[in-house]
Amino acid sequence: MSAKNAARRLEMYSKLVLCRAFEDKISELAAERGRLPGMQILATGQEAVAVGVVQALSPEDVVVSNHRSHAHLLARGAEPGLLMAEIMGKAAGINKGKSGTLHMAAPELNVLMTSTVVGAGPPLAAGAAFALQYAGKEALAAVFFGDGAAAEGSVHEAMNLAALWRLPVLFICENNRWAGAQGLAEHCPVESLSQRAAAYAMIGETVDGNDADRVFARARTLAEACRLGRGPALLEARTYRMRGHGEYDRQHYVPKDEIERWRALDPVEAYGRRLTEEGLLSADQDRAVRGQARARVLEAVAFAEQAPYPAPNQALEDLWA
Amino acid sequence: MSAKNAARRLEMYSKLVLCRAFEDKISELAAERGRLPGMQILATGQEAVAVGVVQALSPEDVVVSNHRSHAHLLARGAEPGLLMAEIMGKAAGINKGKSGTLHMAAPELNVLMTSTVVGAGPPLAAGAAFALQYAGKEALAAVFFGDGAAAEGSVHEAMNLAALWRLPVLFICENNRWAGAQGLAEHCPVESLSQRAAAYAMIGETVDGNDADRVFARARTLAEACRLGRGPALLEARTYRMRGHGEYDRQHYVPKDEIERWRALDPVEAYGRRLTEEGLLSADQDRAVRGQARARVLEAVAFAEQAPYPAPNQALEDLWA
Amino acid sequence: MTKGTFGQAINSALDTALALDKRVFVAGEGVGVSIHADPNMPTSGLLAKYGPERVKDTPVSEAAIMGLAVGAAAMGLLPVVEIMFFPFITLASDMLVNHAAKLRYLSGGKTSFPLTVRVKAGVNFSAGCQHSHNLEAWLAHCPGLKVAFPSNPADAKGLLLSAIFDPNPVVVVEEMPLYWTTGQYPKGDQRAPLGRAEVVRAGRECTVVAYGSAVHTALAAAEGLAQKGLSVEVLDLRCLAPLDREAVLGSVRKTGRLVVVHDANKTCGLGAEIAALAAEQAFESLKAPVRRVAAPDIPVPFSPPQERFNRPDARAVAEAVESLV
Amino acid sequence: MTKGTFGQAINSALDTALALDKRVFVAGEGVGVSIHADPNMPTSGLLAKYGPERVKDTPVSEAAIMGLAVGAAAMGLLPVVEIMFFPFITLASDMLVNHAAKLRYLSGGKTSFPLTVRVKAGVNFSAGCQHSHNLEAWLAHCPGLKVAFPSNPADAKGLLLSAIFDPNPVVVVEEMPLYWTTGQYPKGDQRAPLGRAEVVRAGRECTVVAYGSAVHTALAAAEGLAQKGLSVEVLDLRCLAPLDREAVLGSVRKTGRLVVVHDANKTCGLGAEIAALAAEQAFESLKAPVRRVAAPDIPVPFSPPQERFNRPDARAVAEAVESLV
Ligand SMILES: Cc1ncc(C[n+]2csc(CCOP(=O)(O)OP(=O)(O)O)c2C)c(N)n1
Ligand SMILES: Cc1ncc(C[n+]2csc(CCOP(=O)(O)OP(=O)(O)O)c2C)c(N)n1
Ligand SMILES: [Mg+2]
Ligand SMILES: [Mg+2]
Repeated sequence: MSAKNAARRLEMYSKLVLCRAFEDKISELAAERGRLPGMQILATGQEAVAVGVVQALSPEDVVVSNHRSHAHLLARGAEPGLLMAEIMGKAAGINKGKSGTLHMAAPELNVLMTSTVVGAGPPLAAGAAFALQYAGKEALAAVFFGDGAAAEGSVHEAMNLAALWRLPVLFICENNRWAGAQGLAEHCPVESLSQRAAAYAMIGETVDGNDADRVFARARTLAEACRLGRGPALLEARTYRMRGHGEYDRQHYVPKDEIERWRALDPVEAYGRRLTEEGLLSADQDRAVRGQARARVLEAVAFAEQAPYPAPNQALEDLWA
Repeated sequence: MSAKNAARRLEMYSKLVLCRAFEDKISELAAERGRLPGMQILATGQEAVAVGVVQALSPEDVVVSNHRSHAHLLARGAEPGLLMAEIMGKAAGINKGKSGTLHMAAPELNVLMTSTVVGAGPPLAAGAAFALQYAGKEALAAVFFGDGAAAEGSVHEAMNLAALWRLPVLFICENNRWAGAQGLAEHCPVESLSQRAAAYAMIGETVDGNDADRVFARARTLAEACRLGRGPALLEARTYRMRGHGEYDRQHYVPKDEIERWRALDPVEAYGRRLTEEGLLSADQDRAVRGQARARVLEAVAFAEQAPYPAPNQALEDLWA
Repeated sequence: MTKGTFGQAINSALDTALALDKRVFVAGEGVGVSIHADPNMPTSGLLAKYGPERVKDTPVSEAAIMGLAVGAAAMGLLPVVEIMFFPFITLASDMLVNHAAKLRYLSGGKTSFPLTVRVKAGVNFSAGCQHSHNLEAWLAHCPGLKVAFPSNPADAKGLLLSAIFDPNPVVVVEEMPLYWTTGQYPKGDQRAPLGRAEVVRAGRECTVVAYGSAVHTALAAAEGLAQKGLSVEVLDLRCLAPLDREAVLGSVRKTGRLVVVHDANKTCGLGAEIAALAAEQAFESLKAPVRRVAAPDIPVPFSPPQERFNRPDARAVAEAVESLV
Repeated sequence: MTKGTFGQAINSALDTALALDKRVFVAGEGVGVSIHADPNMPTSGLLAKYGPERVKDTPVSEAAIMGLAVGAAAMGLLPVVEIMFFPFITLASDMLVNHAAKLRYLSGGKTSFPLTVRVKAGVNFSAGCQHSHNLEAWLAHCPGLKVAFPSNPADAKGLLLSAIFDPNPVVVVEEMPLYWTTGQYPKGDQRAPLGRAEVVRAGRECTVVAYGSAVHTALAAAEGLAQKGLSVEVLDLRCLAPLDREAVLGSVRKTGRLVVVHDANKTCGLGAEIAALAAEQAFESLKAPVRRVAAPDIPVPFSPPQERFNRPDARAVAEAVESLV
């Protein structure tokens, strides 16, 4: 294990912890009526997919996100304060309060866009990848979508086009085993979504999405192939939606033991334990990492809460370029 | 070879010959300006798919057709005169001149509907199959679509849903190697479309679509499985579009030798030769079959040409039930 | 009559139809098992009562959901499918517009498509423009589709029942924020006619035409104006297609003034049709310009003060009326 | 200026843009290799000249074609994609309406989407309603989209060039039957402004507003009425969004009468918006009711006499004008 690797893995751990702390805070605020507008949809439990994949990307690579975007954005380095302000609909938000929690775009970080229309990301990413290919860049477009999204026609069209044109798209299916209140077996006729890749003569793999190291390793290999012009690839990451579909969801339809089973596989805790066991993370360091994350999140909330709302009639702005 | 089988195969031959004669006449009429309105899209060269599949269906089975519908309809027993009148936009047409050549429906023959929106047939067929399943009928919905259509999102959504719910749908992909002026390799990343079936854990097979006997045999087997509740199946029939996309298409983009190669594989001629070689079809019988087909077509044209147009303001009718 | 919420009224319509006719089935994303454990959600309890054969949770596949409805309707069933949020109807729009609405016509009247689409809508639940986008004018522009847009629990039930048993494709728009509003609705199979508007407040000096939750905006405005001595008539369209042109024209001919209110964008919205109708066929009666009170031509904003800014309120309606008298 | 067909004018615009700016690429079904060996088809010859990197034949995947445009535009390219027939825009409408039109707004102005969609349209080429269905009112109803609708070769070229280099999503509607009509169009990079209507015939007694091929219907009617001594002004909108409201209002205030003509269905068509505009903002000038001359509310019929019946002709326009004076 090189020092560089160790540093990278500690960075991944910090990101995992930050993502979790950020969304735990949202969950807390959402429970208090009136503190957050709209629906809060969190990636709690899926952080290792976001962090592992994003860590495998280069700065030129482009990310397209979906309704569970906070972890993707934070992993890419977005400022928690700007996200929190956005979630609250404040003018200081990363998109001036125009996007809210569901559609945040950070083109300055090459998080090109977020769509909350399920299945819309893949064709958008194919378009972005086409632009990279057109410009002759060695870079790719990585797009996150869910197991539920895999049923959308747009995902098929995008994979088909990307395979045909050998576009550098890394399709990441975050298979969290639920689409709303429908379990995988109730909404999908196949157990593994990576087997869809063969339908397009595309590389497809399944990885343990709760293991940040493995996600990183597989994403890096597939991303490299994409960048070298081998065409698109599909990475299915098996993970779990630990907090229900949205914060109003009481998960009455989820078997209790399923929740328990996956809690034991918590990707943030697991990664901390692994680094600790490997001697890379001391108890003090761990406390520091967690403390820093908490502090950044509190700062973000303080920043966001004091920030003003945009003027009502600024709603008329930003439509036309 | 039982007598019943022989009779069935002679019937298939008659149908093949009728389909060809019917469309050859359309092609002839289309070349004379003003005799036919609109675009004429023919199934010339693909008749063995239509005839083989339809022969494998029971009367309760439902057919959903696409823009190359004439052969499907004739194979199902539609009256040539009603089709020709429809193609000419006459009131006596099978749909009162409302459909024209592109959207003919013959629910009385369980050709439930035809859509010329490429890729629209499969979800419609899934709906029809659901109704059959809902009613507990041992029947299926058979839907024809092209290799080009396989790129549409709707086809993916339909296959996925049909597989998930085990709907009795027989998906027939008429792979004629062209989608408009785009050859298979230019519009599709895979050589065989039946391999898409695996993406839905569905049965998938490829058959020589120019061999009416083989198409019949495979369609019968798959149809039986569908009817028995084994879920949907995908049959890819490899065939060839002998006359270009539509009658205005001069096929300037098609390699000459490709056309020659496939002309030698003409499914109507091949079937006639086979039956002759097997001693099932004498030269006299063959002449009779062809003569009858020609006569029926001439009759159809005469009927259609003398038939009046619908009144202009009858355009206001038939929208609402 | 029963007292209950708008959501319960829809639920009662679905329950009634399912009980009444075996041809009825319900399908959509989460119509059976839902993330919402709330009896005010329209499909609540139906799965338990009618089972998974008739209450079908689908994959996230809007085109296939609509194709299911069209294909099953052609076979004689009475499908009731749900589109989870109005903007997602785009994904089903080929099936709805090019198939449900046209295939009967193309068949020369041989086939019919007695399907119902429930669309969840609304512009005021802080989700932003990919969840909030009222597109009823699209649907009303397409021959072959009927469009109901209830404003109260009784109509939510009655119009939906009519839709389900109508032999044509009908889209029923449900504004979700109304689900928790209460009112009376009839027991059993009591249908409200499709294509009949209703005067929900009689008045003499100005007609305000509205539908859906904008009816409440209009009523609030009328109430306020009454205090100032202005007599305003409020017409609830209830159905956008068929449009009750006679009711609109009758009221405008009586009052001589017209204001139209809706939450959808102004340009090419349904208000344009109503205004055009008056300008064409009640011109001689008009004493003042027509006014449209609608959302400005922007996507529905997310930020709470901007979302409020976007939505026409009673004050805007009152101002429009006052500008005419 | 060059003399040529409408189709050649579009071709010239595409050629000019491709030559001028490497960011421009063209994509769609058969835009490279086409079944039509006809120089009047707009993309004719482009593949040979610019190669398969910039002239992209796509699979039959309208959502992916539009996604390609949106994603590539976000990255700074200037995509020009084609939708083969207007009704198929339904299949791309999520990408167009929920993405192209909204993502800039959602980003708070950070990203822009300089894409162009060419839609092939028209209601009079004997293909029936799954190929013929003019849905421009849908697009004009969606904030964030511009919509151009040329009536002549010069505008076909000039508006398309403006569309390509406009930093916003623009849909350009091309009526295919116009492809073979001839006229003058400018050489090189000469753009026509988006959002500016044009008086194509000046007159005093009635304004006829039209766009696309309906402009020719309107002109024919005006010509006929001139023989009867009636002076009709014809306004070619050229762009439906942004709509040149001032031009419409200016003309109506001058003539005091308004007829709107379009090939799309009447109810909730663009004519409703124009009529509403006049009823709202030029009411005092109106001397007579407004009239809309449009297709009846049916799908476009196939049978030739019925297809002709469906389409507003010069006689219908003339009758409408005469009914007002
Ligand atoms: C086109 C569309 N249909 C429906 C929805 C409503 N919806 C939001 S999330 C979701 C479930 C998606 O499941 P999956 O893709 O597995 O993502 P997950 O929520 O599990 O991360 C649905 C149906 C939507 N946003 N977009
Ligand atoms: C949704 C849609 N897009 C485009 C078209 C135009 N179009 C008609 S046929 C065709 C090619 C279809 O190819 P394929 O599915 O292989 O059928 P084939 O014509 O070869 O029988 C296209 C693109 C259409 N009718 N519908
Ligand atoms: Mg999921
Ligand atoms: Mg083909």
